[in-house]
This record gives sequence, structure tokens and C-alpha cells, in this order.
Amino acid sequence: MKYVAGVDVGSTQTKAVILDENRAIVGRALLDMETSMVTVAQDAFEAALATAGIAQDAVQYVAGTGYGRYKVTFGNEQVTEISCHARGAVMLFPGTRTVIDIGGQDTKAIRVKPDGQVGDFTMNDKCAAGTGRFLGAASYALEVPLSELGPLALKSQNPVRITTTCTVFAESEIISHLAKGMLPEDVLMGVHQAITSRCVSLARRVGIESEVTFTGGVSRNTAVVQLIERAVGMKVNVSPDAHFCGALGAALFAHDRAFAAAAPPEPVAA
Amino acid sequence: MTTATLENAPAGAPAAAPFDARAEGQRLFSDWYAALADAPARGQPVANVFVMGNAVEILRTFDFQLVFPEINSLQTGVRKASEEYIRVSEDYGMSPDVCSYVKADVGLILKEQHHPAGQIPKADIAIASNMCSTFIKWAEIWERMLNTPAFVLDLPGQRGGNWQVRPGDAQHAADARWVEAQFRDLIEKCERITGKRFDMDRLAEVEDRVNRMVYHWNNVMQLNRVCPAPYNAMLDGLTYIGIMNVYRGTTEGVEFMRRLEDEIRGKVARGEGRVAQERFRLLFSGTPCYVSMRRLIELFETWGGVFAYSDYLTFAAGGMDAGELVYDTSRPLESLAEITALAAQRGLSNQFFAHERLAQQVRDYDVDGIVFHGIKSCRFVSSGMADTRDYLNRRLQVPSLYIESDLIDPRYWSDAQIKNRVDAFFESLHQQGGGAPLAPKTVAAEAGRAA
Amino acid sequence: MLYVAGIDIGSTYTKAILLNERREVVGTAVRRTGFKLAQASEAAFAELLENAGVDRAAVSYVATTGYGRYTVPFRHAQVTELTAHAQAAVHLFPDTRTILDVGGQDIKAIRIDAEGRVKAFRLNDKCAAGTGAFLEKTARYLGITTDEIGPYAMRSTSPKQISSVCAVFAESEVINHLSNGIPAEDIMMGAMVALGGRAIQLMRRVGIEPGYMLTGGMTRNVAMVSALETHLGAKLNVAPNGLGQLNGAYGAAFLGLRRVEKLLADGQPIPPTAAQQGDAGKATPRRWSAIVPKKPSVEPCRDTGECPVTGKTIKVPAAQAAA
Amino acid sequence: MTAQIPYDHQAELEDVLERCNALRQAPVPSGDALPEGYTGTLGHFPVYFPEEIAHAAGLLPVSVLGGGNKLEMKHADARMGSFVCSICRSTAELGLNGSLQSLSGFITHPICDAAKHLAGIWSRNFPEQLSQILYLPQNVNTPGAVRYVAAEYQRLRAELERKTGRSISDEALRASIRVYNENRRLLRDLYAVRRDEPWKLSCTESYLLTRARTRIPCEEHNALLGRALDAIGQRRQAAQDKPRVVFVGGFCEQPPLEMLETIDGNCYVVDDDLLVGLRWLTSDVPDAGDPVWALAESFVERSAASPVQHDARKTKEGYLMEMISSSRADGAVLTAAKFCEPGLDEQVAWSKHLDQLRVPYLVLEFEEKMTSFEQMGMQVETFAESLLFTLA
Ligand SMILES: Nc1ncnc2c1ncn2[C@@H]1O[C@H](COP(=O)(O)OP(=O)(O)O)[C@@H](O)[C@H]1O
Ligand SMILES: Nc1ncnc2c1ncn2[C@@H]1O[C@H](COP(=O)(O)OP(=O)(O)O)[C@@H](O)[C@H]1O
Ligand code: SF4
Ligand code: SF4
Ligand code: SF4
Repeated sequence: MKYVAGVDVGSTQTKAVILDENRAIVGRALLDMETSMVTVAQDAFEAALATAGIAQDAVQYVAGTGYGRYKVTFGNEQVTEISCHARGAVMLFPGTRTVIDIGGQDTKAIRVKPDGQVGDFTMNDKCAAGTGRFLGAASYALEVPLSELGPLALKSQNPVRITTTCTVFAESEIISHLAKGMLPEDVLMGVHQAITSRCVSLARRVGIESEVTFTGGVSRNTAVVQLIERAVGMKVNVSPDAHFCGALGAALFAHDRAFAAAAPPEPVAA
Repeated sequence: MTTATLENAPAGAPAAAPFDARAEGQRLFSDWYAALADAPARGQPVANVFVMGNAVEILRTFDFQLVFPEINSLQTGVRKASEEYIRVSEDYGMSPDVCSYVKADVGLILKEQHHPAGQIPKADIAIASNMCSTFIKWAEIWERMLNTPAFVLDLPGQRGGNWQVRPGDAQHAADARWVEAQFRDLIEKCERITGKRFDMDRLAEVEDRVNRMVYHWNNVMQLNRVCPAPYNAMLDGLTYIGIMNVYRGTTEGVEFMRRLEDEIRGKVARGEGRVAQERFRLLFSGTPCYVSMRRLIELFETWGGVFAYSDYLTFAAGGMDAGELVYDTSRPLESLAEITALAAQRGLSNQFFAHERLAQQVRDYDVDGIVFHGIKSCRFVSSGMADTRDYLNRRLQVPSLYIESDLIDPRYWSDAQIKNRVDAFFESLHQQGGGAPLAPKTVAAEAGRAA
Repeated sequence: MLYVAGIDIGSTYTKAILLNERREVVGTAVRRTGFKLAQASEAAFAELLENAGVDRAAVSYVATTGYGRYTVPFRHAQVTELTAHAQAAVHLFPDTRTILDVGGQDIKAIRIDAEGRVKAFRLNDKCAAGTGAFLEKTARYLGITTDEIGPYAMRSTSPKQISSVCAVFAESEVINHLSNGIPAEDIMMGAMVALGGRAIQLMRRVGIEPGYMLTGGMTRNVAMVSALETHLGAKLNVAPNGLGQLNGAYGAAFLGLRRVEKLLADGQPIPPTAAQQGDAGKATPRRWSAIVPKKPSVEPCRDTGECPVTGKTIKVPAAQAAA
Repeated sequence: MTAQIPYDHQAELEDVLERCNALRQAPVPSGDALPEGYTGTLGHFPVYFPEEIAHAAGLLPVSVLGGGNKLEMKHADARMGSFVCSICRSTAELGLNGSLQSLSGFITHPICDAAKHLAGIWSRNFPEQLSQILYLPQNVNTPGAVRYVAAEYQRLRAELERKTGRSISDEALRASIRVYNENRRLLRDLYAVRRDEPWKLSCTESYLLTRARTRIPCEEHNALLGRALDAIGQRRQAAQDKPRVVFVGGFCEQPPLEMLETIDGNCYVVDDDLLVGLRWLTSDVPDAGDPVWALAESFVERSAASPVQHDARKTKEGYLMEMISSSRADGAVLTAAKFCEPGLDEQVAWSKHLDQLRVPYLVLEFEEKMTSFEQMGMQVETFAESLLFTLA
């Protein structure tokens, strides 16, 4: 059996996925950022190999993606996260027409054409407001682990309106609301609403069409999922592998290169 | 409106000496900056004008030395000095949210008109049209800081969507009458400043030269409909439009444009393209980011993407985009007013009601995609862009990319982010059936004919 | 002995200072503000009294300032931190004309006159890029404590430029630099140079005048002070004996003391604290912004003859009511 | 049959203000809610619009003043860049979310490029509405300007006639002019109270009273203002120790009410340029002769000033100084809406000028959608402290 891999070097977490010839996921790994990007990519790759129980030389082709894609020095190719998330989302949910990806530092919305190709896309700009980091700040301020943020927020009856959009200041606004005696869940729900409204308005830029697939680390947050569903007025696809979607997409591109006859399109020099 | 017919310039005559438009353009530019610096010594009156809606023809008859503050500002960007000028003006109190051309110019004033290209003289009059509202605020800054009297030229634009003003209809006639009244007012002011009498015959001469330049210009634009495109509209095109503005109505300008056309015809005949392997033809909508334009073009050209056309080439030259805009030199002033009114309609509707024009240009230049370049500091160009894009997305099957940066403020250029978007755009273009065929398209045959 | 306290409830730290009637500092306290503003001021005050060894009842007057100035129930008066800084500045350095206050969440540039009146001021945008939070984030990432930032960065020989405008993105830039093997102290110093540039720009915006003073928590950061002085090309006065961060509290206390002196001279009693006053005397005008119309507005039935109860909106304008 | 209700000026004023505050938040009337005699509504964007023409056409002129800070932005962010001022974006939002669908038309004018783009957005998204740019000239100094403005008004008149299918007689126009002349007089009286006895009328209250005209017929507004002025005249409130200031920069985008309240809390605002478009013509429009010409001539000859109008006769610093001296203000609050190019440019010029004359001022930047006023409150408080601070 031959394998391919995709490594997504994100701003907060690095993800790796290994596929076999039949495009089945045989290994995956998720690592927090370390100071050196080069080794984190390598580490994630090795961890994924370990879960798949295969050796590195069984992997024919590695594609890197994500914010640090050029740091995947052992990779054969780099593809942008946009293409990868779209590709991964379409594999997980073939009916996908809109992809919303919220990661640690950026938010993307991608419109996918009926044939699975990227139609249009948009990303947040120069400001980290409305990204996973915003939730990270909340988690820090409230001393609630990331994985419990969503469930706690959903208990809210009376969400507080968060006015600061700055990720760094969100922390202090949260604190000041708590100081005024607001319930943590209400403040948290406010935070979730703030982030959702920002990314839904970003997604509206590409036009939201059914089906919507939500990817990236924040898709693991149930409250954001529910709020997005409410805002777009339809059910949103979330896969347990959604966090790996970028890496999965990269692996699929690697699969194309390794096993398909089509020559890879490469940038030509001017 | 009858227009004088221009005798057809000899088309396609092989150029005698090779013409390097870039080098020649640069030479003309340094000549111009040198002339600026000496103007006070020569005792020549100086006028500040904008590229859209100016009265250059009238000013030339009075022998004004023309200063284009917008070009001064963009040149600080090209020469990588803009950040310093912008910083000086922000320290003075200018908000980071206003047009960075204005800020660079305020910086220039605070640095006593020392420009990287030379000393800029103080103007005796400034003509600000209402085409971009910022022009007026800008001219008010000169009024205060330099005591330059401002003449605001009010050019009525398009009143609404689907409001086509045709030459000679009642609305056009009314608008032209208003423009003419203002020109007469301006002429009086110029007479007072220069102490010279207005000379109608000279106006006709200037207009004749403008007619010739526009004729060649239109052909040059048409020639880029060919595949491979002989020039990049957002790199080479920027030199061309600079000459069109600065040398408008001069013999040097006519000569440049004539030779340019010949040169490009030659390229087309030889099948030479701007990029070795043209894979994607693109349309650029918006203003360039002068500080990082080379880098931007590089990001596109490495993927085989070339800008076949840009609407910047239309509006930044005051809307001179149609062959019918030919001055009738037998009635120079009336004709000037009529065409200025019409050009303003076009130039403005170009921006505010941009969708139809873009749809047409997509067809004319047979492009594979549109690149929208939104600019934080230029609301004239960018405010409606996202909506236009949305409109076109819903109606045309043309892929488009939206990127944001600034005209000349390097702080707004984020290389990694822009590269990410450009790469993703091309990845998706590739997925959608790869690049354009390399064989010349049929448009080649038609190019240059429509004029 | 007469004692007056000044408390500055900042967004990051709460600072307290106690002056005696000879205008001498008899005690100080600094602690993190944390969640509850009222508790922070209470705790800081208690700590202050302990440090000074003064009994609570001996403190005649409490003046508050800073972002939480209205949350202190035992205050006698409050002023804004700008006014407080300006007062402290002219008292400590009479030549001061331009003050730069770099705190945890904002930067303020203040231009003052010889009497310590605020002539103009500017605050930075509501964006963390360019505040102490930016440095703390960078430090947190590099694994150094707030106290260590200054000495650590002073070791830098060639500061690395940080170009991101966003504090969060700057963090990834930091990661990037680290992975490229750039020494941490150069990155830290680079962050300060970036921050310093913004701070000095803010000073220029208020119309900078010679006679400079730096206040706020950033005075404790030696590297930052030196970065600022390099940018400015001039010396920045800093309150002596580590009072820089306490400048706001000092200004408030100082104003409080002057007020008490005046009251005593006029033979008037010390006014009650905010808590003692309660809400009396505060006839707040109606806040129309908070009033949402309950139902579709219906004109009352005056002399128009039409009845609002039928539900139909009245169309004839109500005639003027007879006086 | 009039029941004898004892007159209580405070209750009367509250009553009027409550109605005004409700109108501030009220939707554009349509269908049954339209006042009698009106067949529809005509939206117009700040700053100035010749409401008389719409009024005479039986279209209720409603000023579209943005969405305030309670509006949820769903669509507009996708259609306009992040660098466009809030009033433009929230106006686009109101259009796209259907709040303005009952308008017969929407007219903007070339105050700035963002506002001009609004016309394009309108024509792309609401082709059924009469969406137009009224090209009021930026050059009123060239002879012939009145003729040009009159032609532009005439064009508008014809457009409205076509839209409503009913012709606008000169007589009807003159009647409208008279109603609006009365309104202009009442508003001048209102501002006189602010100048002479600011403790009787806060800036917020005066703003609410003025703004009410944007949803009701001018006649009704005249009645409201009349009642309010009577009641205000009887208010007995003691003057407080607050500095007198003028407020400028609110000519287009609306400052949030909370902001005005914050300033009121610390200062007496004795004059302002809030809703200046509703008070644009500074004296009566002649109600004899050709009414369109009279309106055009008034626009050119008898108009207020703002950063979005160039007129060589009115220097920008000049009218600010005029405001300050005629209202005997101690200082000025110079505001600008975030991303408002004309406002921000003007703010610099104002502040430089006041610096020279040593008039104290406070620079504030606002946004209609802002919801947090803590920082602003601190700034206003400091400003007031610096104006008043006679060291205890
Ligand atoms: N278990 C979890 N529950 C909820 N949110 C999570 C969880 N794990 C990670 N996240 C969120 O996901 C974000 C990281 O997403 P990711 O897609 O990995 O971003 P990037 O690619 O930029 O590193 C974090 O900022 C965090 O907010
Ligand atoms: N010992 C220290 N060394 C270096 N920096 C410090 C130190 N203590 C505080 N700071 C800096 O000062 C900031 C807090 O300043 P301060 O003026 O107290 O803020 P605020 O008034 O906003 O609460 C912190 O963000 C930190 O960056
Ligand atoms: S507002 Fe906050 S998140 Fe946004 S750019 Fe500034 S620091 Fe970054
Ligand atoms: S806003 Fe745009 S068009 Fe206007 S002056 Fe600035 S750059 Fe030029
Ligand atoms: S607020 Fe300023 S920028 Fe916005 S529409 Fe009004 S004048 Fe134009």
C-alpha cells in the first residue's frame, strides 16, 4: 500500500493527516505550536505516521498548507489553506457549497461550485478580531478550558453584548462584565455571538448557499455551530474531522499528484 | 454634436527606430519635474490640477506650468519615500483614515515642497473638480496652508442607474451650459493671474493635439485585446497614462502616443506578449498600490497572469474612453464644455455605476477573471466595489479576486496575506480548467479596428 | 496629622498613595486590578494603610482617578486620570508640557500648561497594538515575566523589526522570528521599538512641546524608557523613587490635599463620601437613549377629538395645547 | 367638549419629547400609517435636500439618518468595505434588510464619494425605486449657479411628477415653502433658547425635537415645536456650573444619543451643527415669484455651511468662529465620524485654527454604531475639568 500526507501548519495548532491509495484516512495528529515551526511540522507528521503505523518512506507525496506551509521543508508541494479547506470539506460532505473555516488567527469563507471547485473566497484582514483567538482570550480570562466554552455558553439565558472587537481587549471587557456581576455563561455567549456575527458577515460576502460546512478548530465549539446555524438559517455540516480539514485537503492534493496521471500545474516563472 | 473627423493616422507602419516606451516615459517625466523646479525662475505661472475633470486645455493656452499633486504623491510611493511624508502629515494631525495621497501632499507642504523628484513650485491657482470629493477638501488644504486660490469646477455626473446621457440631449446640453459658464469664469481668473488675453485659436491647437493623443490612446487600449497581451495594463499602462495626463495637449505627448502605438502594433504583429507564457488574462479594477505594484504584478505573472485592461486607465484620465470624444476645433470652448460634461458623466458613472462597464470590458478584453483592488484610503474608487463584485458574481460567471491594500502607504501592504489570496485565486482558476490556450485568440483580428 | 489618599484604579493595576499634610509620601500600594473594581480599590486601600502604618480613621480625604474612579464607595471626589497626571506632573517637574502615559491598555499623550491644566490630549485607538498589553503578550510568549521585560530587552544588540499592526498577528511574527533563530531579546526590543514609535507619534499629534514626562506602568520598564528616548531624541522625566506608575494616584491625592487645605482654611467641614451621600442630590436627567417606545406611538386625545383607543394612528396634527 | 386638563409644562414637554424619541426609533411610515394627504415617502440622505418639492408632491420627505447603534448589520458588511463610514453602511443595511422598501425613491447628493456610491448600490439592488443623485453644485460662486440649481430642482420636480402621476403646481410649492418657513423660524427659536438659556434645553432634547421632522409632515412638526417652545419657556431650572461649548462635526453621520447625553452631562452645548441639513436655509425663502427659483436662489445665497459644501464666501474656520462668538462659548467640541473624509479633513483645519486663537477644544471621533462611551466620557470630563478647574 502507498500513502500520501497533508500537513497543515496553523497559527495555533499543526495538523497532519495520512491517506491511503483509496483516500481513506489512516492516520492523524494534532499538535500545539512550538517555537520552531520546522520541527512542529515534522513532529506532527511523525505522530500521524505513528497512529497509522507506517514508516515515513511509505509516504509518496506530502503537501503542506496553512499559515506556515513554506516551513514544511520535507513537503513536496505547498497549497493554500483556501484550496485545501474547500477540497477537504467537499470530501467530507460532497454537497458542500459554502465552507466557513474559523482557525486560530484567520477566518475564511469559501463558496464552492457544484463541481467542487472554489468559486469565490474571502478572509479576515489584518485584525484578529473574530477568530479562534478571540475565544482563546475568553478561555484565558474566564479560566474555562477551550473544550468547555461552547457547552457553558449554551447555558446562557441572557447574553451580554460584547462591544470590543479587539481580541486582546476582549479579555478585559470580559473581566469588566464579570466584575459587574454578569454570569460567566452570559458573557461567554456574548463572546460567541460577537465572533459568529463577524464571521457570518464575512461569509455573506461570498454568498451563503446550502450546504454549509464548518471547518477549522472552532468548529469543535458547539455554541459557535449553533449560532452559525441560527444566523444562516440552515443546518451546518460539522464532521468530527473538521479540525483536520485543511490537512485532509492537502493530502487529497498530494493524492492527485501521487496517483493521478494529470501533470501537476505549477507556477511558471516570468 | 458634429465632430471634426480626424485624418486616419498611418496604421501599422513599422517603427523606424525601436521605441522603448518605459525609458522614453521616464525621460519625459524627469523633464517635467525639472521644468517644475524651474518654473518660478522662469516666471511661469503654476497651476495645480487633478487627473480627473481638469481644464488642462484652457490652462495650456495660458502657458501654465501644470503640477499634478496626485502624481507627486504617487511618485513618493514609487520612490519608496511615501511613508516619511505620510508620517509627517499624521504627526501634523491628519487622520490615518483619509486618502493617503492627501497625506503625502500635506507632508510635502510641511517639508517645504521638497519632493524626491525635485522642488515642487507653489501654485498660483488650483483647479479642483468635484469628480472625487476629496479633490475639494484637498484644494481647501492648499487654500489654508499655501494661500493658493481654488477654483472648484463643478461637473455634474450621472444622476442614476440606467440614466444614459447622450451627446446633445437636453440634460447634456444643460450640463454643458453650466460647465461652459464655469470655464468662462475660470478664463477670466486666468487672465487676471497671468495678465494675458485668452486666445481661442491656441485653445483649438491644444485641442487638436489632445484629439490626436486620444486617437492613439484608444488604439493602444484596443491592441491589448490580443492574446498574448502586448503589455501589462497595470505596469506598462501606468507609464502610458502618466504621459497622457502630464503631456496632454503637447507635441511631445502626441509623438509619444504615436510611437507607442506603432511599437505595440509591431509587438502584436510579431506575437510578442508581456509574459512568456500567457495563461490567464485578467481585468484589474481599482487604483494601483504604487509602493508595491511591481511585487503585485510579480505575484500574478509567476502564474502566467497578465492584466489585459484596467478601469484605472479609463477614469484616471478623466473618462476619455470613447472615440466620439473628439473636440470640434471650429468651436473650441463650446466643444470643450460639451465633452468635459460628457467625460465627467462617464468618469463618474464608471465608478458609481461600475457594473455595466465592467461587464462590457470583460467581454471586450476576453478576460478569465477580475481582480478588485480595494483601497482603504480611496473611497471614490473603493466604496462600491464589494457591491459591484457581488452583483457581477450573481450575474456573470467570471471568477474574481478581492484584495485590499493602499495607494502609497506601505503599512497596509501585507505580503503574506496578499500572496495567500493570489495563490488561492490561481489555484482555483487552474482547477476550473487550467490556463487560457496559448494560441492567439480571434480578437487579434479585430484589434485596433473599432477606433 | 492629616492624611489624604489617592487611588488610581487602572485597567491593569490599581495604585494607591498616601500623603501627609507636608505633602510627603507616607505609603504606596500597587496590585493587579483583576475582576472586581470595587474590591480592588478596597484591597489596595487596606494594603496602603498597612504599608504606611496609618489607621483608616486618620485618613481625612480620598480622591480617586482612573478607569474605575466611580466605583469607589469611600471616595470624596474623583477626577479623570488625565487631570490627575497633569497635576502631578507640574508639581514634580514644573517644566513639564507634554506627558506620555503608557499603561496596560492605552497610551495617552497630554499637553499641559504651566498651571497643570490639560490643554490637549490624544488617546490611542481601541486596538491593542501599541499598548502595554502588546508587550505583555510578547513576553508571555517568550516565557518571561513582566518584571523581567526591561532588563531582558536591554541585552539586545540589533533589535528585530516587528511590522504587524495587530497584537495577535505580531505574536505569530514573533514565533516566526524565533523559528528563524533570532534571539529573543532582539525580538523583545523590536517590539518596544515598534511600540515606542507609536507612542511618540501620539505625542506629536497633540502638538509636542519640550518638557517631557513619562508616566504609567511603562516607567518600570528600563528598555522601554530608553526606546522612547531614542525615538524622541530627548530625555523623558520620570517621577523619582519608582513613583512613575503611581503618578495618577499621586495627582489625585495632591488635588485632594489642596481641596482639604482650602476647606480647612475656609473653616468648612469635609464633605461626606460618595457612599454617605447615597444617590441624593443626583437628579439625573432622563436618558432618552435608553428609552424604547413601548407601543406604536399614539397621540393623546387632546382637543383633536380623535380617539387613540381605536388603534388608528391620528393623522391630524395635535393642535397646540392651551396654556 | 374639551376636557379641562390643567397645563403642566414639564408634563407637556415630556410628552412631546417622548413622542420625538419614539419617532427617532420609528420605521418609515407606509400604507395606513402614512399621514393623510400623502401617497408615499421620499427618502433622502443628509446633508441637505429641498424637502419642499417632495412635500408639494404629496410625498413625505423622510431623512435617512442611518441605523443607529441598535441595528444588526447582516448584509452591508458584505457590500461595503470596512473603511466606509457607518452611516453609509447602515443605510445600505436598512435598504438590504427591507426597512426602506416602501420608499418611492431615495435621493442622495454629492457630499462625498461614499454617499455617491450609495446611489450606485441603490440602483443595483433596488431598481424599482427612484434612486438618484441630486447634483447640487460644489461651485456656487460662478454666475449661473442659481440657474443650474433651478434646472436640477426642475428635473427633480418632473421626476416626482412622473413617479406620483400628479403634477406639482407652483401654488402648492409656494404653500410648502410657507410651511417650511414657519419651521425654520421655530427651529431658530429653539436654538436661541440653547444660546441664551442653555439650562432650559439640553442638546439631546433639542436634537430629538429637531429630528422628529424626519418622520412626520412639516405641519405636524411645527405644532410639536410650538408646544415644546411654550413648555420650555416656562421651565425653571437653575444654571449649573458647566462650561459652554459648541459642538461641530455632526453634520452627516448621527452621533449616538448617548454621546450627546455624555456631553450634556458635563457641558452646556450652546450651538451645534447637528442635522444642519434640516436647518440649511438660514432665512425665509421668498414665497412669491417662481418657487423653484426661490428655492434655488436660497440654496446659493442663504445657506448654512458644512464641511461638505465648498463656497468661497464661507471659510470653514469662519463659520466655526462665528458660532463660537455668537453663542459666547468657552470652547468647542470638534468631532468627526470615523472614516468620514470631509469631516476628518475639516477637523484638522478647525483644530489648527483654534490653536492659533487659543480657544480650548476637544477632539472626539465617533461612530453611529458605537455602544461604549466610557472612554469618551472620560475625555469629556477631562475637558470640562480643564475648562473649569479653578484649583479648589
Ligand atoms: N477542543 C476544542 N474546543 C473548542 N475550540 C477549540 C478546541 N481546540 C481548538 N479550538 C479552537 O480552534 C482554534 C485553532 O484552530 P485551527 O483551525 O487549528 O487554527 P490554525 O489553523 O490557525 O492553527 C483555537 O484558537 C481554538 O479557539
Ligand atoms: N515591573 C514592571 N516592569 C515592566 N513593565 C511593567 C512593570 N509593571 C507594570 N508594567 C507595565 O505597565 C503596564 C501597566 O501600567 P499601568 O499604568 O499600571 O496601567 P493601567 O493604569 O492601565 O492599569 C503593564 O501592562 C506592563 O506592561
Ligand atoms: S483590534 Fe486587536 S485584534 Fe484587531 S488589529 Fe488591533 S490588536 Fe489586533
Ligand atoms: S480619494 Fe482616490 S480619487 Fe480621490 S484624491 Fe484620493 S486617491 Fe484620488
Ligand atoms: S459621514 Fe462623511 S463620509 Fe459618511 S456619508 Fe456623511 S459626509 Fe460622507
